[in-house]
Amino acid sequence: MLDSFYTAFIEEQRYLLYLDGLKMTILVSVIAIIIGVVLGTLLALMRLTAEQKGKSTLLSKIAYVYIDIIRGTPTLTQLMIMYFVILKGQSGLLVGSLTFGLNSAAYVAEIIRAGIQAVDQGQMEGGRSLGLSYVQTMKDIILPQAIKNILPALGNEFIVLVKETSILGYVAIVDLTKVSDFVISRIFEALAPLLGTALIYYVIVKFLTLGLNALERRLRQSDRR
Amino acid sequence: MLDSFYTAFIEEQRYLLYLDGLKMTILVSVIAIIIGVVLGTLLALMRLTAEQKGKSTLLSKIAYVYIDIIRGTPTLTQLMIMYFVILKGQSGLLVGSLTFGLNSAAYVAEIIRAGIQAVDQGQMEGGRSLGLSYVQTMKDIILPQAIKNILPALGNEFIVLVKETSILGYVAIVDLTKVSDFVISRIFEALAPLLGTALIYYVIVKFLTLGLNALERRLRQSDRR
Amino acid sequence: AESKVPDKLIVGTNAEFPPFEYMNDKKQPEGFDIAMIKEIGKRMGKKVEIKNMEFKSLIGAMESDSINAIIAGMTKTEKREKAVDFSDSYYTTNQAIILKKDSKITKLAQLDGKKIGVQEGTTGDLISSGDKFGDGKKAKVLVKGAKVKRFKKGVDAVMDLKNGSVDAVVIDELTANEFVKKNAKKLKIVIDSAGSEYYCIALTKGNTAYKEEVNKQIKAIKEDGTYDKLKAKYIDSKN
Amino acid sequence: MIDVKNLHKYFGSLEVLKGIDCHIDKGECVCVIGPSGSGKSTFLRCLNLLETPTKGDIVIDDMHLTEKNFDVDAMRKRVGMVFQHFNLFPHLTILENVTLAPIRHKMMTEEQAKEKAMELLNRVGVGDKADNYPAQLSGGQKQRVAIARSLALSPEVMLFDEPTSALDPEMVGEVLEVMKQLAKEGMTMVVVTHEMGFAREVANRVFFMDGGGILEEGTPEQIFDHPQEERTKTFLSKVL
Amino acid sequence: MIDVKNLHKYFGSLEVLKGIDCHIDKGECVCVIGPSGSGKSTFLRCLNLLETPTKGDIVIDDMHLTEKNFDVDAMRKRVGMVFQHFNLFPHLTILENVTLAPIRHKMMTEEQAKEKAMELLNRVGVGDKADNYPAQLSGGQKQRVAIARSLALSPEVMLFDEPTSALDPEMVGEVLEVMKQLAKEGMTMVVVTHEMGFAREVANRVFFMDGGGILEEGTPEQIFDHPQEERTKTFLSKVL
Ligand SMILES: Nc1ncnc2c1ncn2[C@@H]1O[C@H](COP(=O)(O)OP(=O)(O)OP(=O)(O)O)[C@@H](O)[C@H]1O
Ligand SMILES: Nc1ncnc2c1ncn2[C@@H]1O[C@H](COP(=O)(O)OP(=O)(O)OP(=O)(O)O)[C@@H](O)[C@H]1O
Ligand SMILES: [Mg+2]
Ligand SMILES: [Mg+2]
Repeated sequence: MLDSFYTAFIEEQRYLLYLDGLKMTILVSVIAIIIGVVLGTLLALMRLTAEQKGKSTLLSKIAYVYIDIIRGTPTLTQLMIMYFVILKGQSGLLVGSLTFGLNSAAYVAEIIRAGIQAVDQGQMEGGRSLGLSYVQTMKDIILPQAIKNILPALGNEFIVLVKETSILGYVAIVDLTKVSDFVISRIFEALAPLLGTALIYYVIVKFLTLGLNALERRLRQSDRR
Repeated sequence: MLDSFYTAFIEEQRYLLYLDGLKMTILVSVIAIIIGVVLGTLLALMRLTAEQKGKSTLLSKIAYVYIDIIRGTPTLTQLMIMYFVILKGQSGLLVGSLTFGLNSAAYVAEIIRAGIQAVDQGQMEGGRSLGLSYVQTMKDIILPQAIKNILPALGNEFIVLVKETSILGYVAIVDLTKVSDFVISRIFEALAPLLGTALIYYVIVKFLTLGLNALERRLRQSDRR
Repeated sequence: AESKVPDKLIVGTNAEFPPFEYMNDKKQPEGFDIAMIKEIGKRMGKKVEIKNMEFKSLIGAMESDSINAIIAGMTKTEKREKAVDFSDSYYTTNQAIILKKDSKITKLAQLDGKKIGVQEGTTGDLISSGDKFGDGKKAKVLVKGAKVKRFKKGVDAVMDLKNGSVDAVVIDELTANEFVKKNAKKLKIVIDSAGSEYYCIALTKGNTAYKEEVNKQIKAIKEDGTYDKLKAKYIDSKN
Repeated sequence: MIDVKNLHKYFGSLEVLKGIDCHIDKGECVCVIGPSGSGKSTFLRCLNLLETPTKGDIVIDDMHLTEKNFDVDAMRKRVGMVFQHFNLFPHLTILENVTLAPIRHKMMTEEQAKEKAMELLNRVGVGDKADNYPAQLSGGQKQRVAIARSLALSPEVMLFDEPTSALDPEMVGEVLEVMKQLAKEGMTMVVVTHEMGFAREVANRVFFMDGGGILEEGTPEQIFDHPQEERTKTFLSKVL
Repeated sequence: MIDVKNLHKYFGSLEVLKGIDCHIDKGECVCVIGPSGSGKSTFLRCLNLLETPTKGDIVIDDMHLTEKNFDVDAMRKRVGMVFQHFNLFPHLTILENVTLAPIRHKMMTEEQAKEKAMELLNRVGVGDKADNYPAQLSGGQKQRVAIARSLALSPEVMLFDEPTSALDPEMVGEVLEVMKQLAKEGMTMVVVTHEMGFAREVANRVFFMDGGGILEEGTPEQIFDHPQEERTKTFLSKVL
């Protein structure tokens, strides 16, 4: 077994390959998370215009259809369409980040929407009754509180995202999983690269979780008595 | 375009293949959902023993480690290990259902745990103060209420599960995506099979969503005033 | 398509098929095929850009004009010819049957109705699935009624064979040799010449000028001894 | 009936009850008053082990609550509790709320349980709501249902934790009326309350708690009209 | 100052306000009492457009609230509101809670806003809590901060919706004291309350609401000691 691990990771400096794959996995994940959060927040606010008006609006409908379609179809299909149809010939990093960013935005939107709606109704009234506008209240009062409740679900989504980037290899983007595929095809042995790669993902996810937990603790400061 | 669709779905009775793949996708999903919910509930209750005792217990630790590892590693890796190492030589249906069932249980557990914890603390006290045991109170009072709040998140998890079964093809299990892969490799055309398959997934997910929404409405009956 | 030699060879490959193409330790595609196409490009006076992607995506990429050549150990078949043009053959290979040591199978025809593991979309897949195999009119069905399990990777099919879930794996001879070397105690190889096939370079459909130019260079490379040097360097050294 | 000796309760390192001693006779109605945070709820909750005492003894009738392996669930059938926020089960109808425990305890058949429940619901004046869900009731109605639900187990002692403080002022009266009736019928009751009028009229004794102990106790007249302690006086001056 | 004419409010098909007419003068303190569900909160919330009136007119000073394109946010700087549940912003310190709106409205610099906030916080007796978060305050302190927060915009009218009904009885007094002070200083106030003692002592006029209208109005003496309507009498008999 140890032998297999040597072959899979050390021999011929294969760890350099893994490092490169890891870089791609992390880069795509980070950019996708950023796109997802920004666009997701926007989509959430678009959907909430319906709550505010008491009936569905054009914006809320657009957001609804977008979320419905993205969540309703496999990411792999979205990736392929992006690679072969929409962004053909573009760099893997661009294709990957954009696909996963646009995909994640749909899930993030629903999480943020739920988080905003979970903030006590009275907070909006509190803000508005002081003459603050809807946007000001959202920005200064609702969102800062929502983020606390949102964070665990958002963390889940980030974790799923990181792991799901393992399908990037389908369109020839060399991420961590793709590297492990290469190595398997070189050394004609699957178990060691599989387990090793699983471990690396586990470590990434663990880091992410710890980071998010720390952030959550900081945000919960004002709850202390 | 219409031509491509004819080649991808009608020619050589390819729709029969798709039907077969669809059957596998649905069977695996349904069995996995059942396993996931049953085992997930169990795991959730195991983790909650810690709340009850005020410190972590053996059961809560076991559940924690299980959830941590399953959520921390890619499902694909789990599928491969299940297929090549644990259940070698078993039928694809068994391997698929079990892998996704065990995988989903980890996510379901966290959802159910959050749902149980969201039920007003007073409900447990209300039940206990009437001399009902912990288990009785959980079963008759807490879980029936938790299920209402859990359902949306659970629905999300089911949807993700259905779509994630698209990796079954990695171990030669012929699900919907595998059929589409097969057809692509024969007709040298990706777009039509991809779009067609995406549509089928979308319809499955839509059915699931509608069913869950109906269930949620029924459960919310006692909220009516 | 217009009949014109492109300014630059944009070559699709799938670098998971050693020794023909694989990622070297500098993370660049390398191998016999890669060396061939670079040599062809050099002689044509064109730049060569290699794009690495899934095998099954290659023809789609050609159709969407993302690439204008494929060199990926790809066999010329009737079906593929509907979508692309093929150059003259630059390499002949055999399909090998990998079996457990105790198996009594000796040729492809005996696989009728058996369970066969293959790598998705490869020649082994086509033969095992009962597709017609061979060039033009000589094409015929070699294996009938087999139950085919299609894996993303050859190594997985072999693992399945070791686990006893399939009766045989049909795969390229060179790859087969590697697998059997690793598992010499359990596995053996049978070669059936009925499964011989011809690797060709796939080129943009309908561009005859381009195809003729490539064929000319293949011929030249074979004649002046460069071909043998490349073969010795990449293929024979591995076996 | 109820005997409490040297009862201490810590939450972590915070000492919330600092040695409580008291005795309550069968049929007595005791009202517990005192400032917020003084430990009234904690004391009451110790009496049916919703909080586990850290030190000390509690004996109710023949039951030694602080002994090892004490059967908590059996005790709770004999010691009913009514909460500030009712804690009705929102997914069950009023009738099901009341019959659930007797049926689960196999104290009676479903038929009998329903009959008794209807009787109790009628007694507290919400018989016509039997098939409604809690969300359809007013606060006062909910609290009366909660009382009926406790009574369905025929308890020997009833504990009330601020049963009226989550109610609209109009509804306070109707709940106190039901409690007054209970006291008259001889139920042993311990009531944490801010309703001084009720305490004065119904209580046999009043405990004034402060800082985790019973600072002063006596008849309503003694406590309300002639308080001895300075703390009691300031508290009453703010509340009355 | 405040003129309400034929005010109607529907929630869907439910008519909650059925035509309210009233006039409130500058410097008056009006208390609104009545049973639960009678529309007291809805009426109050219409006065600063937290609910949009379905029909009728509201004029406050020179502002026609029910006109089209009316500048709601500008009005709300002049009409403050205090809620039953305080609605403090839990993620901001007490000081930030008070200074947020003045700073956002650019009514003063951050320095000036802080200065004024401290002055107000001291006035309501919670100056020492300026750097704490709301979760660290008692209910009474929270409500006093909420009042200071409203006052920071120097409003001309203050609306209170049951400002003391979520408070422990001990804390009711301190909040009413602050309100009493405000009334004395001549603030125009509309107060929905169940504190009859406060209404009697501080109000210039009392409105008794029932079933979506003002059933009876008058001085505290008229309403409390000589109510005319049967409904007023039953209500008062339950509450007093
Ligand atoms: N579960 C708990 N964990 C930690 N501290 C607690 C817990 N429950 C109560 N306390 C603390 O114990 C003290 C007494 O609380 P308790 O609820 O018994 O007071 P109370 O007299 O009932 O007050 P109130 O009138 O506000 O209900 C308070 O300081 C409270 O913060
Ligand atoms: N947003 C709303 N949607 C529908 N109905 C509402 C809404 N807000 C209030 N109502 C209804 O309007 C009526 C009057 O409510 P309102 O809150 O004004 O009463 P209130 O006099 O303030 O009662 P309370 O003393 O309980 O606060 C009630 O029947 C209530 O159910
Ligand atoms: Mg209490
Ligand atoms: Mg109200």
